[in-house]
Amino acid sequence: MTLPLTPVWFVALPLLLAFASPLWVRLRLLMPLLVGTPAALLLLAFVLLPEVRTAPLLETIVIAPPLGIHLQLDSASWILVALISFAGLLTNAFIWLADGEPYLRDRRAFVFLLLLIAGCNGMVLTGDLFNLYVFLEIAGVSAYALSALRRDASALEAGLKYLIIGSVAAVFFLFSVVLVYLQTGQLNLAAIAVGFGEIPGPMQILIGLLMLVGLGIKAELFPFNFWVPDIYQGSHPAVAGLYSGLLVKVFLFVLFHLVFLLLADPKVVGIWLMGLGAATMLIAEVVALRQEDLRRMLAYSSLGQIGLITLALGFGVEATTAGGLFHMVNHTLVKLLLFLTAAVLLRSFVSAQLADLAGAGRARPLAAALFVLGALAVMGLPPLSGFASKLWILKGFAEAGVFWPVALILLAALIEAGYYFRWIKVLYDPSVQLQAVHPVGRLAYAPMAVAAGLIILLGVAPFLVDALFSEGAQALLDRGATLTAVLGAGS
Amino acid sequence: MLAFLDDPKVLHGIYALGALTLFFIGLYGLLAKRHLLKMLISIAVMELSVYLLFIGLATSPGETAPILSDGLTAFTDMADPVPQALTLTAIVIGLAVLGLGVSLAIQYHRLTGKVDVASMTELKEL
Amino acid sequence: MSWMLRLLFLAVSLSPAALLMAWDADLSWPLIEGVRLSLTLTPLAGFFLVLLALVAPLIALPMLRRPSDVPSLVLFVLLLIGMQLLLLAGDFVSFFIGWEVMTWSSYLLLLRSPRTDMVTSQSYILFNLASAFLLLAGILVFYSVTGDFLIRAATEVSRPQALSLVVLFGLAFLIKAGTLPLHIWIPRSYDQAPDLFSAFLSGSISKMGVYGLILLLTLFPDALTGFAGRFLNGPAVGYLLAWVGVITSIVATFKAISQEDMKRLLAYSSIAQVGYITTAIGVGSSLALAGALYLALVHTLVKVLLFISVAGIVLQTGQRRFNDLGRLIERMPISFFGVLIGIIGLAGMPPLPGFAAKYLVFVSLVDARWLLLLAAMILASTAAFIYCYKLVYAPFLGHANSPEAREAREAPWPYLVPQVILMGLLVLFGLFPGLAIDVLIDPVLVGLQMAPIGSESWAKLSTAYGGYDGVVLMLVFGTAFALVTGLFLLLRGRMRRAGSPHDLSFAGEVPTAETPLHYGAGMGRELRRIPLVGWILRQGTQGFYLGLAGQMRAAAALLGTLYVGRPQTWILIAVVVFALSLAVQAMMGGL
Amino acid sequence: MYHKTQCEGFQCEQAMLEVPDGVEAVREGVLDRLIAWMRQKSLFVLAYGTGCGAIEMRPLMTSRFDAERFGVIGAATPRQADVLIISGYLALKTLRRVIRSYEQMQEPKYVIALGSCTINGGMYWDSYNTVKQVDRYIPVDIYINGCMPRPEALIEGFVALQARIKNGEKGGYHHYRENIDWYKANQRKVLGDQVPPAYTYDWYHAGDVA
Amino acid sequence: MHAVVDSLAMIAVSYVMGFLFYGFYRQLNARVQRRWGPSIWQNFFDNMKFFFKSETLTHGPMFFFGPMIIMAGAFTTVLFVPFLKDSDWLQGFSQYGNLILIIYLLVVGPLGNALAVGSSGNPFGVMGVTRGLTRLMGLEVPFFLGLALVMLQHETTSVHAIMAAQDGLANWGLVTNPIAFCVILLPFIASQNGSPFDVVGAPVEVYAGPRVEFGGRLLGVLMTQNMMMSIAKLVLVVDLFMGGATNILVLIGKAFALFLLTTVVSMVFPRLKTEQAVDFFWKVPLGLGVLAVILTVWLPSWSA
Repeated sequence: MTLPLTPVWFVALPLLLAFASPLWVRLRLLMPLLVGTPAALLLLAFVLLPEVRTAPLLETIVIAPPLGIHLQLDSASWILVALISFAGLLTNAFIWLADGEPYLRDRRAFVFLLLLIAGCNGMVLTGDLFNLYVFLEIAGVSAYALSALRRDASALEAGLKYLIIGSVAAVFFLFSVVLVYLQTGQLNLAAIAVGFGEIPGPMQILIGLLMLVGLGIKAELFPFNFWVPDIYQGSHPAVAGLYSGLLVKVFLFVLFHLVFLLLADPKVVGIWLMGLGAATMLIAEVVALRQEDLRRMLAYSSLGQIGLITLALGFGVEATTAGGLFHMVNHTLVKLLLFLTAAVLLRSFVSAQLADLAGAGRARPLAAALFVLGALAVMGLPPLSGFASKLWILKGFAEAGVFWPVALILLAALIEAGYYFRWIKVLYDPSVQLQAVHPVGRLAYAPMAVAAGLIILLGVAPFLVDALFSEGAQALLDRGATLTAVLGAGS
Repeated sequence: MLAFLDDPKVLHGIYALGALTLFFIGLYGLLAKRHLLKMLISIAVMELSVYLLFIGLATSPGETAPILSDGLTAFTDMADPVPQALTLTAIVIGLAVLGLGVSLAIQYHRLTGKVDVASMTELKEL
Repeated sequence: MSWMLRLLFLAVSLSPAALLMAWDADLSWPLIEGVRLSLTLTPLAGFFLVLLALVAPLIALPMLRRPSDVPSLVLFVLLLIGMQLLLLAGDFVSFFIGWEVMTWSSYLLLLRSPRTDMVTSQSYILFNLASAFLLLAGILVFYSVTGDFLIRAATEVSRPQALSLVVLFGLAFLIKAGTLPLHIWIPRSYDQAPDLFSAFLSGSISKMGVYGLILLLTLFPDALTGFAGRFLNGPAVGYLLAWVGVITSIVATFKAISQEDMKRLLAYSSIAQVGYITTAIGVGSSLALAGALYLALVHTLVKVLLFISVAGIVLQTGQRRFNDLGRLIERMPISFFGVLIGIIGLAGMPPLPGFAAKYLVFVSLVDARWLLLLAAMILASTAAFIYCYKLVYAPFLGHANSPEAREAREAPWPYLVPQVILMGLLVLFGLFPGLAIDVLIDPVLVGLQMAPIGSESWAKLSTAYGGYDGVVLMLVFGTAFALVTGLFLLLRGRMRRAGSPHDLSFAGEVPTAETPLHYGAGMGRELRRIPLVGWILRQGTQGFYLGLAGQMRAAAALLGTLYVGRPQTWILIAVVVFALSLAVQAMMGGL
Repeated sequence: MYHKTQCEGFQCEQAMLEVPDGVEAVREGVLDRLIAWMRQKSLFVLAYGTGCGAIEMRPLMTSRFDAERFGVIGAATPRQADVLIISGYLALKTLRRVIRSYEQMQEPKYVIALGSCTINGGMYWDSYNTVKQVDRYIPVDIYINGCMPRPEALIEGFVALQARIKNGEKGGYHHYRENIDWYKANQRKVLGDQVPPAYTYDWYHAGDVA
Repeated sequence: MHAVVDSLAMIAVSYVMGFLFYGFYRQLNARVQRRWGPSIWQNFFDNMKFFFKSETLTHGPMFFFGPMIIMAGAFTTVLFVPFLKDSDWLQGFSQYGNLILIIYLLVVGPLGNALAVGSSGNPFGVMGVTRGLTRLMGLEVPFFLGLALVMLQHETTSVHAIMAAQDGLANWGLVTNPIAFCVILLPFIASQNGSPFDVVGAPVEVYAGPRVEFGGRLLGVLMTQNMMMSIAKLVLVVDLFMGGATNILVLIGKAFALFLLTTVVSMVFPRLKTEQAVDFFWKVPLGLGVLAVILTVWLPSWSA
């Protein structure tokens, strides 16, 4: 039996494996499969890559026309899918190899992690608005549950808060889906895109704002992102790394995918999104200056980077979009690295407070060194990967002759340096002799080392992958091509 | 007397009004109540209002249920089946979320003895 | 660490020299779409590469002394790579990459010192990153004007563009060079950095700001004259820059005089020296640029020499404050000569090359008719004698003030070899002031399309305003010295060595070990009584920057309150924002 | 503290104190004579105002007496001085400083003792804390007696000193060096452990004060 | 050979001029104070007396070499100042030097000596050095500004060229650039250790001073260099402002006239504290210098 290699596996495989989890427990395959699934998906992504680069892959699982699940794998969504698989792989490998908290290694965690991957893949791939909602909720539910896995007061609090705010977001998003369907009678994104222009203006605005609130809460944009630090602080750092590295990226992608697809002229919305992005970035970076908890600090830093990506994507020029996509990848790598470092430090010293980590650099030299590497990369310092993408974004702005985002990005980077270097300094505080409380296995560093290696590799040789991002940006921006591909040349 | 209700516009108006009222009731509950379960219920109410709106506005008076049985073989004069299918799905999802939420709330209550969202202060800035 | 690795490290430290000798091609390396890194060696960069090639192995050698700090060595290698990239850059992206690698690796090296505190490290990295980001902003403006990243003269820029470019680049390089009022990160970090790394910071890294400033002149050949025309016989914008430089020198010099710590003194002296260089760059003529380059050369040699000597002292005594040292001349004679030669070079005394450099700058100032500037520069460079004297007196002369100073031993040989080499180089350049002109500086000037200074022979420094002959000067001085000493020894009579350091004419009193005889840290304190100096010493910019940091933290606290509310608050804000934007849209769209 | 000894004043050890004058010239040659001549033309004075004689020394430099025409001029520190003037009674506390200053002067050096107090204690002859005979502690080349001697007398003393220098006579400093043990013993007798360290005479190791 | 003889002659001339001028100064001073004063040779005797002290104390090698450096500096300075114009003699090595070099050479020696002072370990000596350096910081600014005006006037730093441009009384710097002369006059007096500004050396009265530990032959060396250095500075100012001299008598005459001027000025003023002196230099002579710059540089440039 040969299985056709189609995009549907990105959703189907994790779902299937997740639901068959009792079997894996019995077969003692839980951990290998936890790592193996994203690895297989990553492999699949690379197998599909040549095909995707020639033309977007479309797949429709017909239930009954017009009902059906449309999956669309183009160059842009390929980046996200590969990223999701890779991030899942790293986090899961860390969970396996670090041999740490048992609650992350049992069946529930397995199910939720795979569901999260499936949901994210689904969101990215789907060409159907309602399916988008469904996958959004799948990813959401698994995320709420992952937050609360530890089942102590803070984890439950994080889970509950996340659930409340996430549900509100989902309601708003569902509202907009309903309105879209009522207005156009279509759920296929391409079909909606064709009809969207005919919706009356006020309704367009209403739909747009509902979507913005719904996805904005999920994608952590400024006036809707106040929940983020609490959740990141309450969750296990590895899980928080998944949120920051994976979930938010997917929502951002969805947001911009919708913007670029539905609107004939994305510039109208783009300027507002850029404003939101700039506000997100600056406010988060400023607030991060005072954070004393490593996880909260990383949460704010994550917000700042999200703002930057929003700023870049909102501009809607190929260079900034490609840079933005590239930055998504880089930020995912970096945040995974940083959150996994945080996990190691948290386990070693039982606390993630600044005061308790003073001098950790000598007790855990490798973790601290990786933290430094991650910090340098997140600030976009060459020769690490953050620089290449930031340069790309900035270059895009410079080409267009728009300089206020450049100034804001650089200012934000400076503020960011203000707190990251404060942490680095404290980690290497020479006056404190810190002893690690719990041991951390050497293998735990393997996924971090992979991330670090990629950060360096992508920083030194970004030309290896830059074509991918250019193509991705073109795919994302080229509304006509997508419509043609989905609906056929006639429409 | 109620014939004016057969006018789709009026009916849709009433549906929309009702759904929105429900939505705002839910929103009010969400914003004003501090009990965790009440908040979850409010969210459920909000979701419900959206379902209601969807079903209500997608159906016009005179349409039958979109069920292919009893000799009906064509989709004529049937309500649009898609919203109903979607709503069913959404209800399932909503239920799942609600269930998760309630279970978390119960666990939280068992662990800390608190049900007040305002007293959830484990996570905060220093 | 095995000897293999040590050897490897030394080999890496020699890489700038190897690069200088072996470089003959242009390298190119794609980065991302539309950005190619290209490496090439211009004469100007070559000059600074020579400085780096001189300094790097000399600092690497003592760094290898056991027990060596492996992370430091790795970071030093990274730093060297970054600086070489910066110097070889043919385009702005590689320039920036080099700049940033230099910044963060030097920051991490700074952290290797146990003395670095939070304020120091933060001010170091924030100022340097601010410089880097200003540079990046400038690069992007440049890119938007010219359409690529190549470093070349920008000809078709409009005035506002050129102005913004010059301001952005200029600020970036002035921060790195540490001119007033952007200098505040320098004294702290030079003071608290690892002792050997301080030498590199002052000797090489600060020169990168100078390199940038000179590069700026090549980017905009009319940068100095283009905006406000000429003032007297020089560019008007340059006049402002020159005043900035000279005021930097004056203030830093007086601050240096009032320091109580060797490394802080040297740090302020670095600021002052770079201030001279800035002044010379402001003049912008061929003579002045030659002077600036010459000053950069001398300052590099001198500061590395001084910092290594000081590092040796700190290593052997564990003391760095003037009050805790003294009378090391008998204990550490070679270090003493290191510092002595160093301060002679620093003070710009003939016959060492510091004089040649200052001579060129003075002459260029006369040539530009900027006499007030000349007077101000003379003030700074004469006041510098006081701290130079303090630097040699307080550790080496006077009285030993701590048990460590009393029992110190000469610094180990890895510290002495670089000192001896540097002393030799300084004397060589002093003997042959034309050597540096002919070999190092004229190629740069030619590369910048300026008139070369030229020299009839290596021994002579000659300008249109006259010159001098280093060999004759040194010969006359040496002969006179030998003659005087010989004649003196011919005289009859007994030379008697004082029986004790306390055998002093002390108004009939008998000083003992308890008597405060060492006039170390207090030296120069009475300068405060001079109204102008007192006023200068009372000023400071630290308050401003601390205030800025405080305001940032207050803003962080204020905005942070948004993120600590209840879920209801978040939802309420979201709903209100939603409603408001709907309302705004409604009003704007006439819904 | 002052230790009273059996033998006090100029009764005892007379031989030690007597400097044979005029017979022992240091070296005789043209150069030596030239040097001696120039030496006597230039006398830098360290004026130690120990007592009331200080008042009489000051007018020496004024227009009225104008010692500068003899080449006599003040010196700031003992290192530069040729002549030490002890102007009046010498308390024990001052003696210590005087010895110290004297030892710091560079040879050839001369001492002029001013006033009766330096010769025999003068009006302080029975004071518990003054030195009666200065020349027991440091060698005196010229005594100028009187209580107090006028500046004219001081000039007279200078001229006499110049004459001795010109003749190439051995100065008191030779005597001090040759009899350092005796001087140091005397100093120790009155000063006890307050004797200033003899840095200048580093070859002198007698006793425990070196 | 010529160079050697010439150099020795220059050193001799400056030494003889030095002690004679200062002998004269002491006499004149005495006469002003209605005394007879010493003979004109008195400085020579003093100097020789010190040279023939039979004992000299040192505080280590550096203490010994300090006076040697300052003496070598004085010799070098003298040799780099051209004494005569249009002559083969008394030129030394002046064609290898320039005005700025000479000004710096004037400082080399004292700094070398400062090392010896520091090495003596006497805090009073070091205080004196600091005072000297402080005064130098004060006086150098207007002094150099005045000389810069001269350099600018002749567009060269070569003393030879400046001298050559001043043939005839009408072309003397004193006549063509009087304001520059006024600017340098007071700093020049200070650099000669003249009276209102002489607290540094404080020959007799103040214990603290750079020479507190020097005695014997080393002090003799210091005296000698001081006299020679003074002559070098006098000759330099003569070269710059009074057209130089064509023969030795003219040189002595002009230098003597200048010396008389500075002596007369310095004789009637009481002493200033160092800080007061510095403040004074930065107000009066420097203010005058700024005025001179405005008048002679800025105004012509703007009116042109």
